[in-house]
Amino acid sequence: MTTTAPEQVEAPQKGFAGESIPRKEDRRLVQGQGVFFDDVKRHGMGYVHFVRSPYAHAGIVSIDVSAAEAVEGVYGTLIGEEVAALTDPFFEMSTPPGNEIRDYALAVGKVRFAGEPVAAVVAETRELARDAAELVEVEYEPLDAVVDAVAALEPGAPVLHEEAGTNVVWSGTFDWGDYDEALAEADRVVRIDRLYFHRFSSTPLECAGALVEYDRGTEQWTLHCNHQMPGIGIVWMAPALRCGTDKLRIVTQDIGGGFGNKITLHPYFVALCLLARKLHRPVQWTEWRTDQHTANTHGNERTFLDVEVPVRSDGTMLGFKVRAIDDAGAFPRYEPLGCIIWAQVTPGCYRWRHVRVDFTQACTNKSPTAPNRGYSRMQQLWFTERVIDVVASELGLDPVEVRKRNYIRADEMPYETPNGCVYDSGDYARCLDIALDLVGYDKLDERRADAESRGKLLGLGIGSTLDSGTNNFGQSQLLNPELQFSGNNEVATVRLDIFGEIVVTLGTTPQGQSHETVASQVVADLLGVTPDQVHVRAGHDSYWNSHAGFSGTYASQFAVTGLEAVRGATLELADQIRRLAAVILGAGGPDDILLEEGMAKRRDMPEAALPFMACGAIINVNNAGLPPELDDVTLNCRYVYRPPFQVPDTERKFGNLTLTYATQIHACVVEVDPETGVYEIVDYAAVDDCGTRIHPQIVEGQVHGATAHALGAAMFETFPYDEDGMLLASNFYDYHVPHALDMPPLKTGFIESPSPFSSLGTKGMGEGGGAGIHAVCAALQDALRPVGNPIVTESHNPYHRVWELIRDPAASRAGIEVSER
Amino acid sequence: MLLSEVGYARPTSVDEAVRLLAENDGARPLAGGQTIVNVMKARAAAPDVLVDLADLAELRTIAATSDGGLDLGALATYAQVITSAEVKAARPLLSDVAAQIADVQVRNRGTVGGNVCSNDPTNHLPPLFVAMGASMTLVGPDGERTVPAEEFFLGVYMTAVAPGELLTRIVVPPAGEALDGFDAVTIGADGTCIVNAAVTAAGGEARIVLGCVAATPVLLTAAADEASVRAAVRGAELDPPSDLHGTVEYRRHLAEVVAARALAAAQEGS
Amino acid sequence: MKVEGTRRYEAPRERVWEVLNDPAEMAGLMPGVESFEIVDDTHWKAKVKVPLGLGSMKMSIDFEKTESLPPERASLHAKGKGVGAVMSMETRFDLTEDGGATDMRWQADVRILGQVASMGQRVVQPIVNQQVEQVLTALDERVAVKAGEA
Amino acid sequence: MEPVTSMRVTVTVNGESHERKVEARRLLVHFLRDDLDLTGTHVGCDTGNCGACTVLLNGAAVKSCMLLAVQANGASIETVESLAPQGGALHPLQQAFSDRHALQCGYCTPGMLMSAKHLLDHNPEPTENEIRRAIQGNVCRCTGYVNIVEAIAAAAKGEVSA
Repeated sequence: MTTTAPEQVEAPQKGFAGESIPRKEDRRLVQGQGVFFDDVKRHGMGYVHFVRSPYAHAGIVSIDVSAAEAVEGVYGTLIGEEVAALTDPFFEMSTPPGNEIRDYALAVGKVRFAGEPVAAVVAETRELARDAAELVEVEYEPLDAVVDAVAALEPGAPVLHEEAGTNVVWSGTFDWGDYDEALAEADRVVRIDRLYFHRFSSTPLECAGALVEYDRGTEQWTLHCNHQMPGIGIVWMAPALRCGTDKLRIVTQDIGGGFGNKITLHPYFVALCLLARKLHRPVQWTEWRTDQHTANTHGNERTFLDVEVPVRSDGTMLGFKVRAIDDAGAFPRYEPLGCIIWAQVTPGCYRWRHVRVDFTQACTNKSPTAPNRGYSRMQQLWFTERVIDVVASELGLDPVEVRKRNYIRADEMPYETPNGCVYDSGDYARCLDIALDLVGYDKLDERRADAESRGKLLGLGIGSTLDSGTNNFGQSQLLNPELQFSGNNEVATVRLDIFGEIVVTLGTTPQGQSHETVASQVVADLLGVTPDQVHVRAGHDSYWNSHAGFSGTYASQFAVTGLEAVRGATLELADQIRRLAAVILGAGGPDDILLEEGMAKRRDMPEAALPFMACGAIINVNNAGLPPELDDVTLNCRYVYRPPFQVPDTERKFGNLTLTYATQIHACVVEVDPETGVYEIVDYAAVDDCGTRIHPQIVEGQVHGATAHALGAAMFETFPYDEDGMLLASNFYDYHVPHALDMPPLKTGFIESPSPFSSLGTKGMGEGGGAGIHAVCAALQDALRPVGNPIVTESHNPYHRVWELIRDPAASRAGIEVSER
Repeated sequence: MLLSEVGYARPTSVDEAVRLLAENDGARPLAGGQTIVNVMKARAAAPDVLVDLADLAELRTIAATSDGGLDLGALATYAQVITSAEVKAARPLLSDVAAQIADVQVRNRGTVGGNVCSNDPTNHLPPLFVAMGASMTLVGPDGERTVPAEEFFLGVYMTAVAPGELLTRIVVPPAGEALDGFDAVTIGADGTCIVNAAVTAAGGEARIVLGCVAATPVLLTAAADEASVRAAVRGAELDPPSDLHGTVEYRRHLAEVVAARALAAAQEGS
Repeated sequence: MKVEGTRRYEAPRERVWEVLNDPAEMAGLMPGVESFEIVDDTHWKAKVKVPLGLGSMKMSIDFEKTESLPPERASLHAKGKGVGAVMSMETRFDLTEDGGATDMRWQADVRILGQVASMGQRVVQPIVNQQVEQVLTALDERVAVKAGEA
Repeated sequence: MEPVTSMRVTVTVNGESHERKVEARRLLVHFLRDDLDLTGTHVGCDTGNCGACTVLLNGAAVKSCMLLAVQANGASIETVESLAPQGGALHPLQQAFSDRHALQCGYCTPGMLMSAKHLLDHNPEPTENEIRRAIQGNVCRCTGYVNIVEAIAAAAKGEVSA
């Protein structure tokens, strides 16, 4: 184990933590008084419209903006040539030749996906900007497009980035345990030709955008935006803009959902910065839905080839081998991190000890990818779960029994995976039992018979999520040892102000995760006040000096990184208040002071109390004559939480990559109409274990939401492309997201396995979506057993694919083989 | 979002509307706007002038005809059709199907006239009106003419409504002995149709009308039994479009299934 | 998107060829042509406003005759630009004589790129078919007229 | 009247009359957000699917992105800003949404509330299915609708905290 536990793990506190208190955010949001980026206006601002490529792959011969600039009310334009002159390419994280890729704010020289911005026009109104954008003449020289990652790796495939000379972004092998030994020990080996995890995205309802101001005097930009990871955002943007990071002030307040889709907005934002500077006026850009679908980000698409699973006859899993091909789209941006993030959950929930993975990521002429709720782990977890069900099917074993036989047991926690990750706590078998109970597993046969009597096929499926939270960014060095990233951090500042106001600022950028509320619970308990008395500033502002390099809201980490920072700052503040009060009240020392009811009281004489208001006033405006031992008391405490990570071993690609692992086990019951392939989810349970819950209602809300994303992805949501690289689901007609009538009734359950690695016993959570995608796959496979026992090999199963499985089950089984050893 | 510049006029009479449509090249009527405004957002194919029919109250009425059929004003909204006592009495299926279209907000604005005039192949009402043998009343500068529903639909977004003409009413004959049925496979609950079918069966004969399998509704006739209906659909050699929601083969197969189910629904409903 | 078919014209092959080979004649067959300009023997341009029911799609189209084997075969490449759409079409016509009539085999490979292509295949496919059908019907009529003139 | 590309419109929004000159092409949602600065009404798509822009037009729930501002000339509109008087108590639906955690990011919430209001205005005692049908035109990407459905039911029954 490379992770050490904090010195003291506190028992769950009695107090506001653990209670579902009213959410602080709600009052403004239910009244339409939230401030989303598009609500921010400035005098004289111009609206930006991007001219986008209709081609998936083409050379840019020329761009003529003269007609657009001649339109009255048009303030100006920006094209790739200017961008190339004024900025440097964005930092690339891969090793050569993948790091040769040159990515700019606008297309330079050629376009690599349909929808890629090639120019920008700024005008007095939104409509006029679009009118003028239509007048920009771009001459293209069309090139062949490649839209499949496997094909992109074939010799002779069109190459997207000539600088790299290949479509490979990153490639490497991972070899943990002794795979050959596992093969030798196996009774059977199950082979699966191909499993495929499809491309989709969580499509936050609010699209991306920003209002950007440039101050010529200070050479500073202010971005009122919805970037969800400003810490890393400015690391991309500042070097590109050839400025220091403090020249980029990022401001967010309310963000209409993120799900990872708002992490890689830097190309657009750099274009806006250039325009604001060039045109001497604030510029505003709102991305529309079609833009978001075609040219923001998608989740990673992954093909698993040549899967080999050595097992014992009783279903004990010994190991697996797989060749994974990941599709990064046209530009890597956050990639190739996805080539390692999956390894946080290498064996899923299972006791696989011997693993060999050959992983390659390729560029294709499609929208770039970025972290999408469950980033990179969702694909891996789906893979492990699919393997479990395929093996169970082929060995004639009960999938529930196979799971229980192979689950990592509660008594094995903390559990070190074959690649050195440490699963902190959890009880998968118990979660599964609760889930099965919720969907009436004991009555399954009766329900099958009942469905059959109505001409339907009923099936049950199980899925799991390990929501690994609090990344060790050192895992990036497993991809590229030259990278100078490791560890993680988050910041909070807690201050006692003049009139006793408790003011909390966070480094995070919540998009619905209720950080104001949850932070206030933690602060209230530590200071002996109520959450109402804690003012948590909404959103993020770099001017608050309450952020660090990894600040943001992503990767299920607030309940650990965010709350540890809040707790650290609050404890420091509490200590300062005690020290001050001890002096003022003449107590023996800080330990003799008790904080309760908004006052610092002497333990021995509670009527001797100093209200917080007095504390704030003394330090801030009435501080003459204070003794020197209070010189460092500011009542303004900033704390940076840094998780106890080591740099992983880059030789063995071994080490702990995340701090906590929340669990979700889902059970799904489907009914299939065998004549049409139409199916309905008739029962659904999600059981969550995210350690100690600070606000159960919020946790449950995250479980609901993640499940909806999963069911949408399983049934409706997909981003397919035609052979010319045109996206076929560019709006909510073709990209059908679940509506209220589409969602089955959800049953939820929970257990709490406190994390030994966080002070509050919490684990980051919120990305549990992957479980549902698999639960649907497994339920379909179970339901279709009576009609030829087809195997579900893809993560997305719309009605027509289910019909194909029924029509030709043999086709789905063609790539499956079991050999005796 | 963000429409191209467009002219706008809001006539107060049908005559004025027709004049505006006839006199302005590229003019299109604006009824509920639930299709055309969306199409305009993409800017690819946009009208030059919108003639807003909002003030033509006489086109908003739903009335029973003397023979027990329905006289639907083109501007009657889905919401009106859903709650109309006349519709429920004469052809209740029309009301049931209108309730499946999109969502409350769209049903509050969208009109029966707009549904047939836009003729998106996935629309619900074109197959239904063809099955029921409805007829469309068109008013143009030269007066009024009537077009049977089965001759009304000419292509995607194309109908018998000529430039300068306006659809004013849709007349649905009385059901008499006829039984109406509808079935569809949709993308999610009440979502866009993947394939739909309307059936009107009378005297042992079924008029089967398939939607989403061609640019216009496909009308077939067969004896009103499942085997005959299925055989008729199979024999129609459909060449449906394929997209991410259904392949050619899937739509062809669904056409047969939903036709049979629409017939069953018609017969069960009796 | 490939569409193909055969047509029979009750006219000699030369008549059909004349229409097919004359840019001005072809321009007359296309729906919604607003202006037309012949650049040289093998290149011409058109601005069209294709009526599509709910509105009209404006496009500027460049044509290039890529193959001409009188009176048997002609191939044409067309590239059109409109708002949110790029159209590219390769067409080929093969004419064979059958007594006094002419059989034409035609094929067209139409590619629609840009936002419009992403907006619903179920609509784009039938619309392309409709447009091709319109051109061929107009060609029918024009050939009949030509045959009558001859 | 001959076609015009811009005109003066008078619209009553939340009880207050507004007169503005607008281009015929301006969508009602942009008129509300940009011209009247009523930014509670949101935009989540460009095809009329998501319902974030739902407002009441003469009492009927409509998507303000599928309506031109000129079409609303003479009409009365209610937006989310009308639900609770400034500084006053929340509307029972607003309170129920907060009580039941029916919102996370809050972006769909204004439209969702207006659809829910439309429902309860016409059907004070809806069943669960009726509630789901009533918000079928409103997409939420955060909640899976579970708590939204519960909140609307609670508001209908008056089960909201004070």
